[in-house]
Amino acid sequence: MAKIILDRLAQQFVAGEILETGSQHGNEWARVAPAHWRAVAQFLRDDPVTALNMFIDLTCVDRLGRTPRFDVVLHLYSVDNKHRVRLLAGVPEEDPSIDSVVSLWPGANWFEREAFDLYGVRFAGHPDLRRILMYPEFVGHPLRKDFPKEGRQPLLRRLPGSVD
Amino acid sequence: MADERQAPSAPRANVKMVIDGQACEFPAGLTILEACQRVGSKVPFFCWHPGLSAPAVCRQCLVEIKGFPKPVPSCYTPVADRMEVVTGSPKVLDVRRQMLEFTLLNHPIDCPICDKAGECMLQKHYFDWDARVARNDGGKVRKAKVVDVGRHIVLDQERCILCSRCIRVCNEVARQPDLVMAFRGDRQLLTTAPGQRLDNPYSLNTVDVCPVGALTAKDFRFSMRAWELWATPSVCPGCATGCNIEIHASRNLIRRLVPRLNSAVNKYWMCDDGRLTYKHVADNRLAAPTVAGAPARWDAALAEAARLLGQARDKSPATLGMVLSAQMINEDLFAFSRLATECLRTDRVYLAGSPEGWCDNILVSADKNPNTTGAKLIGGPTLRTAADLQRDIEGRVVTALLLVGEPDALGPLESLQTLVAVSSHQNPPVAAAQVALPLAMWAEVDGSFTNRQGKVQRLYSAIAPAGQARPGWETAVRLARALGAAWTYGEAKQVFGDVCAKVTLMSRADWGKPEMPVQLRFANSRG
Amino acid sequence: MPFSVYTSKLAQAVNWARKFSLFEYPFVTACCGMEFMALWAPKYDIARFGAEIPRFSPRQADLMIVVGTITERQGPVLRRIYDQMCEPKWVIAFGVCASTGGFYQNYSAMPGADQVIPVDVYIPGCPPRPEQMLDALVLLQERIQKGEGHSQVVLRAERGYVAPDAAIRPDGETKEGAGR
Amino acid sequence: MDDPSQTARRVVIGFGDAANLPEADDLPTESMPLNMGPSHPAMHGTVRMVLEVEGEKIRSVDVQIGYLHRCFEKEAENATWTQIFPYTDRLNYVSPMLNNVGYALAVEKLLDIDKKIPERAQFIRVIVGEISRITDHLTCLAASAMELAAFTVFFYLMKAREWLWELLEELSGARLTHSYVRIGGVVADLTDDFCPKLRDILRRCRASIADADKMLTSNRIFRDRMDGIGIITRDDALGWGLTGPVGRSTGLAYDVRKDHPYLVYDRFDFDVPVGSKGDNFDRYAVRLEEMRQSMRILEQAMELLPAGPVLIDDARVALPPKREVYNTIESMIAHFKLIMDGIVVPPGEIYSFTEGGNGELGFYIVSNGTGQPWKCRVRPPCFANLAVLNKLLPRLFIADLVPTFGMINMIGGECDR
Repeated sequence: MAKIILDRLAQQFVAGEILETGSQHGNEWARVAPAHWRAVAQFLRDDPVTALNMFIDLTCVDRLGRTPRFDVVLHLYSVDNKHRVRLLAGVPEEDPSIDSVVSLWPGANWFEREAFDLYGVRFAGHPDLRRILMYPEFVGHPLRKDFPKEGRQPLLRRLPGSVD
Repeated sequence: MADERQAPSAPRANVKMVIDGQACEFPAGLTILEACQRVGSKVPFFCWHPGLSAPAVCRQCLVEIKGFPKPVPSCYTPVADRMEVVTGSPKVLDVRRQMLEFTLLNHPIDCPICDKAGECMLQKHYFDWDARVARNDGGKVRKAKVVDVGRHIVLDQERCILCSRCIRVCNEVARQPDLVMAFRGDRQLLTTAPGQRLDNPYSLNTVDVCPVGALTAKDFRFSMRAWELWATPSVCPGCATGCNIEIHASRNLIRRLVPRLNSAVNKYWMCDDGRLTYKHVADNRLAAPTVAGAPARWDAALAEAARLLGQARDKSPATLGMVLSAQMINEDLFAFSRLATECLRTDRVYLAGSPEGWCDNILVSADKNPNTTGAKLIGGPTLRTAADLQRDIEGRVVTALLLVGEPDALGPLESLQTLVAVSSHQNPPVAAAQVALPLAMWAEVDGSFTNRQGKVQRLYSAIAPAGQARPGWETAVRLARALGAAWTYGEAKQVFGDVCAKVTLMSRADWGKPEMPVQLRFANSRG
Repeated sequence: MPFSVYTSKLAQAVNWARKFSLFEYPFVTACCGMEFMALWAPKYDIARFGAEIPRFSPRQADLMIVVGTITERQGPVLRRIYDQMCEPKWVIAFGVCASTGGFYQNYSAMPGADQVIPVDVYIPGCPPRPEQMLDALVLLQERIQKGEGHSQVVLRAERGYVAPDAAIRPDGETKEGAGR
Repeated sequence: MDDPSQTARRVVIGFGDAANLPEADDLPTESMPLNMGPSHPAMHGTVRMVLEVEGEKIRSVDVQIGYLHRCFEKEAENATWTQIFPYTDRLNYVSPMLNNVGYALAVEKLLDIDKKIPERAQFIRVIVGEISRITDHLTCLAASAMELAAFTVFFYLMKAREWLWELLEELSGARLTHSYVRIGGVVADLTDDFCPKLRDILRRCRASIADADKMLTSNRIFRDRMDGIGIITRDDALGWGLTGPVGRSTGLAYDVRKDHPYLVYDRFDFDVPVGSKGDNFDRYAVRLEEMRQSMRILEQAMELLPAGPVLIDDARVALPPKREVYNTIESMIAHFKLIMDGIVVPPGEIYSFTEGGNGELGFYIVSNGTGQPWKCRVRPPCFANLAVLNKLLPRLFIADLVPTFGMINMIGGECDR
């Protein structure tokens, strides 16, 4: 069913814009060139055939050792057609930034803040890109693979004799 | 392994055959097993080892060949023209299962107390190829569980699956036949040859090749479970050979060293002495900077050191010397020799190191320093020897000394007016020094050694430096800045880049890709 | 001497009064709060122990119950609220997270509330059963009766809290400070 | 607010110029920052709201979360696939079973064994899941009612939750954090007298829910604070990704159990309640009705419950029986590999979604073919639901914040993870 989406993308966009598409375990996914991230998302939302008008999830994957290192992952759903799609866009480690989709789905606001907080991916055009889960004083992006699991950064001096 | 790096159809290929319906070419003389590995069709094995001969005793590698009446051991049979091999036919799988069932029949239920559990080939093959419940839970043949066969090794004869790998290691690698099989049938057991003990200098390799927990190292057994270890690639600091190793560490402590394949240097092996070099890392370390024997903060100690050295330099650079050690990594050597020439303006750079030791024509070399070649390349022709150093100290030619690393023999230190030591361990020079700065060791830093063949080999940081110890090049940079130079090194990689640029013979060396430590439980079982 | 005897009796009387009129401040953060609700609910009625009235203003409470995981971000909040409570005050750590961090040993979870405030009674369990809380309450009451105040001792020992002196990058771009 | 005309107005007050007197709404006031939380009595869950208020009116709000960030993902990336279940328990700790099930389904899809799960196990998963859904809504309503000063209702609903918890405790050994589901099925079969007990409990729950219904739905104070407060439109629901009761209250009839049936939900006859106005009362009513629907599902499930195994028969996924483990080397090895190396999940990516207590609970899992996940992302429903407060709260009164927040039902463990 959701094959419709991939076909539609194939019709609408050229190879340089949609890099790769596939389907696994019943999930349809398309890898998008970061430059066309927002355009593709907007098309999928507004196109009457796909009508992926519901924002589901936006996150990031750190594929350490691969270039580009990060993937921004967006999940969309169509309430009317009952199909969904996963969009991925590679983001390099040197300049981890990509267009924001907050203007398309206001719900993306917090999800993009979280991706920035935990992975350090910057979203161009985001209204206020602050940390959301970690505190502002925190240094680094903890969900990156090279961030130590127990890299605590206390805000408060420990009591004497307390063992960490 | 090494073979897999070559393309499946090498130019000298001249045997055309079919493996699992896939047509391919191989050089004659290759065994079917190796051929299968090249084309990526999986065949299990216990007794075969890429670095040893193949006796075909375990019968795990059986494959079916069109026209042959029964399955043949692929580790033993050479490839031939127009051969059609099937590795996964029901018949083959069934035969392998039966063999495996035989192997498991008398295997003790030891996994919870077995050192090999987690990296055991028996576990792996059973789980990958069989994974069926047992058809018998009757009694098992009992054998000796603790046999002290050698200086480093304990043998559990119950666990042994009689693959004879260890015997071949002794015969073919150490060239010293210590182990033999005795008796027949289910009484058969591994033991030492009459009047022999497993005491050859490569005995611990038998522990690596043992597919099960029959042979265990006294040094490692019961100290850590295998799957808890984190593996980091590195190079053995034991001698100038530079065997490629994996550091197995947990909770910031090195637990053991195991050899890593490098067909150009050490193949699959390393010597017993090399394996125990790790003990030095956690032993009697200099944890914090000291000024006049008392612990001090880094910046204070650095300032004091810079002051002393600057004083000595301004008095007369000719009497100011620097001692480097052939135990240090290339980056440290380079940074410090640059410090000597640019900041201390002295050419009195001496190279010290551990004294010569025993050697053989297998792996062990007499030079017990891992980086003599690198030190000589970086130090250049003006590099002076430890003998010069002793003479100069006794002759009062040198009155101020910056001591880096751990030289073995120095002259009478009390004759020195200024002594600054950058050392990894507590030792007499440190005690005598006005300022001592802790130095991170080979297992704690990113760096490189240049072995006796001139190969530049990477070290990766496996554990955090002891106490407040810092890499040598970093200390050098901070000293240089304190002495007024503006160096911009931020990480070892940049220093290495300069080394390659300056030292012509290392110009083609490569820093290599970053390696994260991997936990063994999530790496594939080895063996 | 009669004087000293008299005062000790007074102390006992005061302690007796205190132990049966504990006004709790539930510092509820996480899962354990679900069990804590059950504590007030009909079956395990904490009112039977004279500690049924939650005071959501720390200034009116003398027993702080730390319920659930304390994160590094939560630490200063916890400490400030604790400082606002009037002495004598006691603390119960409800659940392993509040006691040791439990199985959350990572960059965000604090390994136990006792890293920043003194704790009198620790309750194991993830989450603890309400009965355990009642048991802990009785334990604390015995302590109060005896006049032992572990937290007071620690209070005297420690310095109070300060802001981290580590330099902080507003953009949070560098990995410095995240030591292995 | 130093507009001279305003000050002039203030002067004339009391001089009979009634016509120009300002309305109560546009009384000139100084706006004032007000901080609520992170530890506030009227906030179940630790969240901090920095409000800017004009008198009683909220002008703007900045909702700050993260006070319960326990690094679910980082912990998951350092655990085996099976070790993650306890962490999922503590995501939405009001309905742990639903998280267990959601996570198990995701991994099973990656393993391609989702079709091979024994039918009895699937029914049991539905049963425990729906029980969890009921406890979830019970807790939500109880807490909100308490915050609106209806303490009696709190007692009624807590009592009902207690019964259900005791039943789950008999089943799993834990009152709250069950870790009852396993990859490939569930850890143990139902207790012998589970179904009769559950029937009895459902009967009693119905009664106390009816009581709560009577006490709230027709309660003037309650209605005044719920009706028409915090209205969300269907378009908002789409744009903000609102699911579950919050989304359905806006008339968006999206329920994963109906639209993308998983497990055996397609065999049950149940309705998806939707709201009409999308205000607080609709969210309350939807939850109330959902509990009744869940009870319907439970009764049907108990009717249709088939016999059979409750764990998949696959030595590479399910642990062998203990007797075998202790007495045969084969099963010992299997047990060892499963515990130490973990279940080896083939490389791949999956986004698997189920209907959690608060809405679409998604697991986006990336496996690189080892015994632990490369990434295990949770799509937390109430993270999205809570975000909408930033749009909802302005122009409400401070008093409206409490019921609105209560009806969003933010669960710290799930929102901050």
